[in-house]
Amino acid sequence: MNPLDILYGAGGAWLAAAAAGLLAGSWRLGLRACCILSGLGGAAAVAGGGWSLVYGDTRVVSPGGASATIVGGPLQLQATSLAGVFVALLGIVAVAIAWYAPRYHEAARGTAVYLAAYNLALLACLGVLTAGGMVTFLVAWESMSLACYLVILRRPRSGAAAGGAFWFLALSEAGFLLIVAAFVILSGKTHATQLDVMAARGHLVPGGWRAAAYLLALAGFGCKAGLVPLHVWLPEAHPVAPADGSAFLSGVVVNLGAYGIALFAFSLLPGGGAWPGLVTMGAGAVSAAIGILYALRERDIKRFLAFSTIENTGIVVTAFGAAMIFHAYRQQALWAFLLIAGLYHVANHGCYKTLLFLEAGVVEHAAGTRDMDRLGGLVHRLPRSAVITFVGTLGIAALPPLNGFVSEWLIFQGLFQGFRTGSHLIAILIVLAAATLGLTGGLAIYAFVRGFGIPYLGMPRTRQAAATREAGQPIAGPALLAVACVALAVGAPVMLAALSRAARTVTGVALGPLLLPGKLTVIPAHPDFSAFSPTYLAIFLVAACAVPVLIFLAGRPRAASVSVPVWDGGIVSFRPRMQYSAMTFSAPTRVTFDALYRPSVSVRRASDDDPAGRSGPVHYEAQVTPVFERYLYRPIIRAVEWLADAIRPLQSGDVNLYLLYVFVMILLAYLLGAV
Amino acid sequence: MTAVEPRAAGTRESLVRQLAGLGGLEVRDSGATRGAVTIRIPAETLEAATHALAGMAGTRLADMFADNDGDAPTLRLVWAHESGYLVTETEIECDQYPPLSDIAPAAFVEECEIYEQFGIRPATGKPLNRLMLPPHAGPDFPRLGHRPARPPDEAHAPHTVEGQAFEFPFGPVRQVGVESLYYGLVTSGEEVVDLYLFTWHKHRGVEWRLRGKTPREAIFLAERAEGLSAVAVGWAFAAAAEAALGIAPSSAAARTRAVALELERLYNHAAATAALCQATGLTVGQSAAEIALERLLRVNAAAFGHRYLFGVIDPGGAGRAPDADVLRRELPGAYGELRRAADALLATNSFVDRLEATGILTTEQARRLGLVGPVARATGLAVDARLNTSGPRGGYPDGSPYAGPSVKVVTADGGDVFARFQVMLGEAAESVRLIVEFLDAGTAADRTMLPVKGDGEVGGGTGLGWAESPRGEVLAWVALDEDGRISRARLRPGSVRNWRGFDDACRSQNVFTDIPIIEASFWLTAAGLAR
Amino acid sequence: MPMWFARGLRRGVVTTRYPARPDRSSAFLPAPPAFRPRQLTRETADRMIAVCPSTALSRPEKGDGEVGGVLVFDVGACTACGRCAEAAPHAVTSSGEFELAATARSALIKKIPLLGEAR
Amino acid sequence: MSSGVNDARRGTGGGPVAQDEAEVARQLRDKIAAQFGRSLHIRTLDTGSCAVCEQEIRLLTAPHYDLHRLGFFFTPAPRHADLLLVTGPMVRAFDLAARKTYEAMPGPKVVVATGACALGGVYPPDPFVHGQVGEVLPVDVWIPGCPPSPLALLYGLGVAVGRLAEKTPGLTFIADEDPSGGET
Repeated sequence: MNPLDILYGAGGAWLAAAAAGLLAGSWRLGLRACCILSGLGGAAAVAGGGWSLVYGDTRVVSPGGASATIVGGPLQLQATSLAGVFVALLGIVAVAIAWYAPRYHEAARGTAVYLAAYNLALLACLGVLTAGGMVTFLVAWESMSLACYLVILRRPRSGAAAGGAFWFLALSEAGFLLIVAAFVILSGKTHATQLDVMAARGHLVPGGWRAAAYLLALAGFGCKAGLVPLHVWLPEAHPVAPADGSAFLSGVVVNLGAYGIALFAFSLLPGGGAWPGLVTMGAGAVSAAIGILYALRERDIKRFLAFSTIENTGIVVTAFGAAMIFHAYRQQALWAFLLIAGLYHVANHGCYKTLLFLEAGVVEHAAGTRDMDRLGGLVHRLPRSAVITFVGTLGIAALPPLNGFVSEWLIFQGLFQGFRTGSHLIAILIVLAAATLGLTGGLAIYAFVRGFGIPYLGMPRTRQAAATREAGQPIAGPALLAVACVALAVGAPVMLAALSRAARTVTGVALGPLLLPGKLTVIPAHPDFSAFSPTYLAIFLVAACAVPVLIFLAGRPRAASVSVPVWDGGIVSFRPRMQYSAMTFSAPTRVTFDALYRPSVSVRRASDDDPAGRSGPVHYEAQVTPVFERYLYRPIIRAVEWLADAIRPLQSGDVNLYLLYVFVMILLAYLLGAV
Repeated sequence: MTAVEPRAAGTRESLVRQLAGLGGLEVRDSGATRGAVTIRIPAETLEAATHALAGMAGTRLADMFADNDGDAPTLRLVWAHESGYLVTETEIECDQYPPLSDIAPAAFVEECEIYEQFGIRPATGKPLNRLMLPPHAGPDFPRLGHRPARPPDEAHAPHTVEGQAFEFPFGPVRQVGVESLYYGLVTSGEEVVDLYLFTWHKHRGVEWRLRGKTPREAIFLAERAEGLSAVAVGWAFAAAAEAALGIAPSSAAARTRAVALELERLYNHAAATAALCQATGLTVGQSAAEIALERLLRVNAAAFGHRYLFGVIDPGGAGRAPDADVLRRELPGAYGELRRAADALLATNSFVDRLEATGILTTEQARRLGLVGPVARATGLAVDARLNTSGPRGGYPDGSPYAGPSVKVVTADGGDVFARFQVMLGEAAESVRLIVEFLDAGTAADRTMLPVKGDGEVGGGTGLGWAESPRGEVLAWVALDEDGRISRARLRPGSVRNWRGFDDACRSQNVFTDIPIIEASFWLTAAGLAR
Repeated sequence: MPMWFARGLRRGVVTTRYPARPDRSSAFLPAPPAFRPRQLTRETADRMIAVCPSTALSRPEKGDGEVGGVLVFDVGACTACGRCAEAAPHAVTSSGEFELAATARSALIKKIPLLGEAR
Repeated sequence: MSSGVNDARRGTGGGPVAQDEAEVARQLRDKIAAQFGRSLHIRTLDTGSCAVCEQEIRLLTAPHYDLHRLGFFFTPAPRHADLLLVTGPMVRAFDLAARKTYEAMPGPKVVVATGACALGGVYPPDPFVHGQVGEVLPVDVWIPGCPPSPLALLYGLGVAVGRLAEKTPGLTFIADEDPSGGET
């Protein structure tokens, strides 16, 4: 009995769920059944993943004997501790969505197809995480991409959906080719297809090939992880997918990109100089900063969250890159520590980002729009969603005492110990990355004050938003994730203990005792640097919040409190346009980071078009230039189109011409065979 | 900072001669309004005439108002010209008249006011601004004329904000110790996109109250239309009444008024300096300026018996004579305080930097909107009612008080807050010089009792009066009926003009925190605009 | 800033000691009138009421309809414009009073007996 | 809504003054002295003045008068204000803003009508104005003057918090006869 057996169960459940969804998704009952199965699979995945964290790695097995093949390659599976983190995350997300979906989707034909695709995507993700062999991995990876493509295409009629799905597919395929190339190099040099064997023979790969393979893998998985400039699909695909679909994309699929990078960086190709680490760290830091900066210019909640996903994976990748650098400088402890921190952030991000996307779906359902500047005052209309979203927001804004704070604190502690590399240049670069993450963190708080305050606080900006009511919106799923966020914060020491074991299986460094000397206190890799206890911090902060309440209660009997309207300067009446909107709130960043945004401002005033200067309606717009789409991707698309035009003449439709092609081919083959 | 010598004060005849040169305009000084050239223009040629006058060199639309003696309201345009004022009268039979603000944009504020008070509007579909009537003003709300056919709300444009901006509501209850005023401040979060103004909170119906009063009763309210330029408004009103009655104050009384007027300018500029320091957060500078201000006010009290010079102006003469010794003794010291504070301020970079390139108005804007006072002079326009020395009805016995000591008009370029500040400082120095000259020439309180019905030739009449307040040109137009009571009085303090420039100045490339500075540099009152 | 500090030191203290000590500048403040009842005939009173621009002076009716024998002076409404003094110099002088704040409106309404009226 | 004191006086407005008002105001001042020690925060309200009263009020903080030495402070937010310094004849269009300002103040609160306009001297009641502040807000202290000089304002504030003795009831405005003065 090992974790893999449980994961078989999960896979089976999801397969069944897919079938149930496809056949019976059109009926309410079938839809429920499908979601229940999917949820059971999720629970099994949580169990299996969690167990494999502490269980250690299983050897590669070939279910159904060596004869079992998958598209020509042997079907090889394994359960590793490294993957265990992601499997557990996958499970939690699956459970939450299974709890959420029945109330979110209406029973219909489209839903049936969607649910089938979604459950297959879950299965494919599990396949990626349990793949023990190269072929299995690639097949699972590709089928995951295709399934996700269907998930995004929930509403194929709309052009936007088609466009978003296309962006996703294009970058997935590009990434897939790079990954294939990386694996081919690897297996070619190690003469192996099993991942564990590859890892064991990793030292055989000569430096140049090693670097090439790693960079290919980084770029390939970067497409999924959304590293700038390969991130463009996220803001396009997330808004068009259903809420739970985008939650799944951000919560799991994007993190699988990070898994791939970790797989290559720590398991398959460890070592190999500092510069791959520097490249990784740089890519991560840049992604984090640019991600959050673009998030600040979005008023569509889901696009906003998508950009914040880019930021978070950026943070994770930065941690991984720094870890690689430390490894190159023989700082094994920090190597393992930053791996742990990165994995922890993956888990946290998976939880709160899924939560926020699910709640975005709730808001969209209830208020009929995702545009922050058309919402407002939802805290009075969707109180329960507001509370849950608030927990998630605290988490993602990395504010104590929630989980985001813990993992980001760990990452910073790791980066701040860059001086241990002994090289000044490297130390400076690492601190530079830390500074970038610092800026990112600050902007993230700013962004999520906005992301929560504008839609939920204040007064409704449209009649539609004012009419929003709480009517059967799904609560349980997001609530589960909120609980998970709190647990990940308060139970950080336990989580870290588990992760340290996972890290040991990869790095061979036993960090457990050093990281956790007991008393629920965390010490980042070196006892002489710093320490803190997430648990006590949480308890203290909650207690601190209680103090003013107690004072209020104590002081109550003396002065009878009176409630009067908000002081408004004595104007006749407040209008919704008299409050901060999402775009005006983030205007200062637009001014500060002018160079990045290159905004184009257009103003229409009644007082301008008339010499007398009569007052009247005002219209103000500031559009941000989509730099990457315009200056990077548009040329590529143009080139591809040109190429297509160029090779069209080959397809003349003339049979004789085609026979000629065949003949030439055979001739060439013979000649090559002869050589 | 430059100083303009006054032009040779042209005579009324020269103005008429120039007017005769204009096409499409038969000129005959009906003499209806004493103190100015008056020509009647039929409604159909009003538009052409306005074109001609607006195009004429050196003219500026100074005011526009209506009154309805009889049933059809009469539209009066007051044009300022270097050689005197010109009043055009036009009977408006229907409830519409040509859109004059398209020809002379300066007319816009008055178009709005006339619509609210008399119900006649320019013949254009464009909306008007809300000026004095509160939103809840019903049909029975007292007006000077007939009420609008349609309720004003229909004519007023809605202040809707779209796109990535929001309206920052500011007022009517604002900081401590400032007037009630509402800004609709449309901002994108940083820069000021647009700004509109509500002052109807302060509309006290002064012009409405003046009807039926004798000039001497009325001056009491006229002074309180804009208390911070009580002397200027009072003088303009008194001069108008005197012109209407065909009398003139003695030169000594006129000089007394002039002394009071310059004292008023002094303390206002000191107050504006203090306000500028407050707006820029320079508290020490504010204290220094306030010491000067308080000392100047005490000089006022010691010399005229009132800190704000109420009651100095009296129709027919001057209510009080200044204590010349006190002035000679105290004024240099008090002004020295202001001078020293100003010098220290000009040496303080953190202060000057906030002023430079803030709230810029171009000369073109100033001319287009018919701005007056330091605001206009800071853009290089030498606009100053003191230059117009042709007194009421053939002038003062021996000329206007300003005819003798040639008044230097201080102007500056740049049109920003700093330019305004410099103009104010220059004018303060000039005022002190003038006061001394006036005192040397001799001042006295002279209360010629106004002739009223019964004692002789005086019947009704209409007259135009003007004075240069610290905020710019004040105009008053008074029509007296047979027994010397006011049938219609028009008061136009400088604030009415310059508030129009204020929103333009705020709109030009400024951020939030510049607005208090710009407001301080304009140093206007809502009381004067809303009246 | 040091420049300002030095200026302040050189300038010294200008702050009044009021209310602890009287302030000399109060001598120049306009003050409401004080009346001389001996000079205050009915027609003098009416002359003053006629010129008073505010509602400070009045002669309310007695019960039986004819105008009463006291001059009612509302200090609160008085603007110290001095027109009454000008209309009847012999009957009016300045009270020189500026500390006029009251905690009851009624405390600001004074009855001045006219000449030859029953006090 | 507000302090019991003001509730009690709400209805009376500022019209014909009941005799108990002085008594009520005294209680109020005691309450203020008790609750704020000797520090008082002032918010001003312009209900249609001619801008001169505002100038005098601004001068209260100027070096010559320096309000702060007496423990008085200006506060921009009525939320923090104990005393409302009202100028102007209470324009009717301003009622809403005036009420809102008053209600935004925490009790106990003092309303001081400042200047002849606010006391009903300049503008008679008509469709434009109420004519005096008392018509809308429950006035506790009246400060005459047009404008009341900073010294008069200081005295009025002192009276408002019961720190200075009120002289007005004692004043008769009857000049001591001097034989030289005019005809007999």
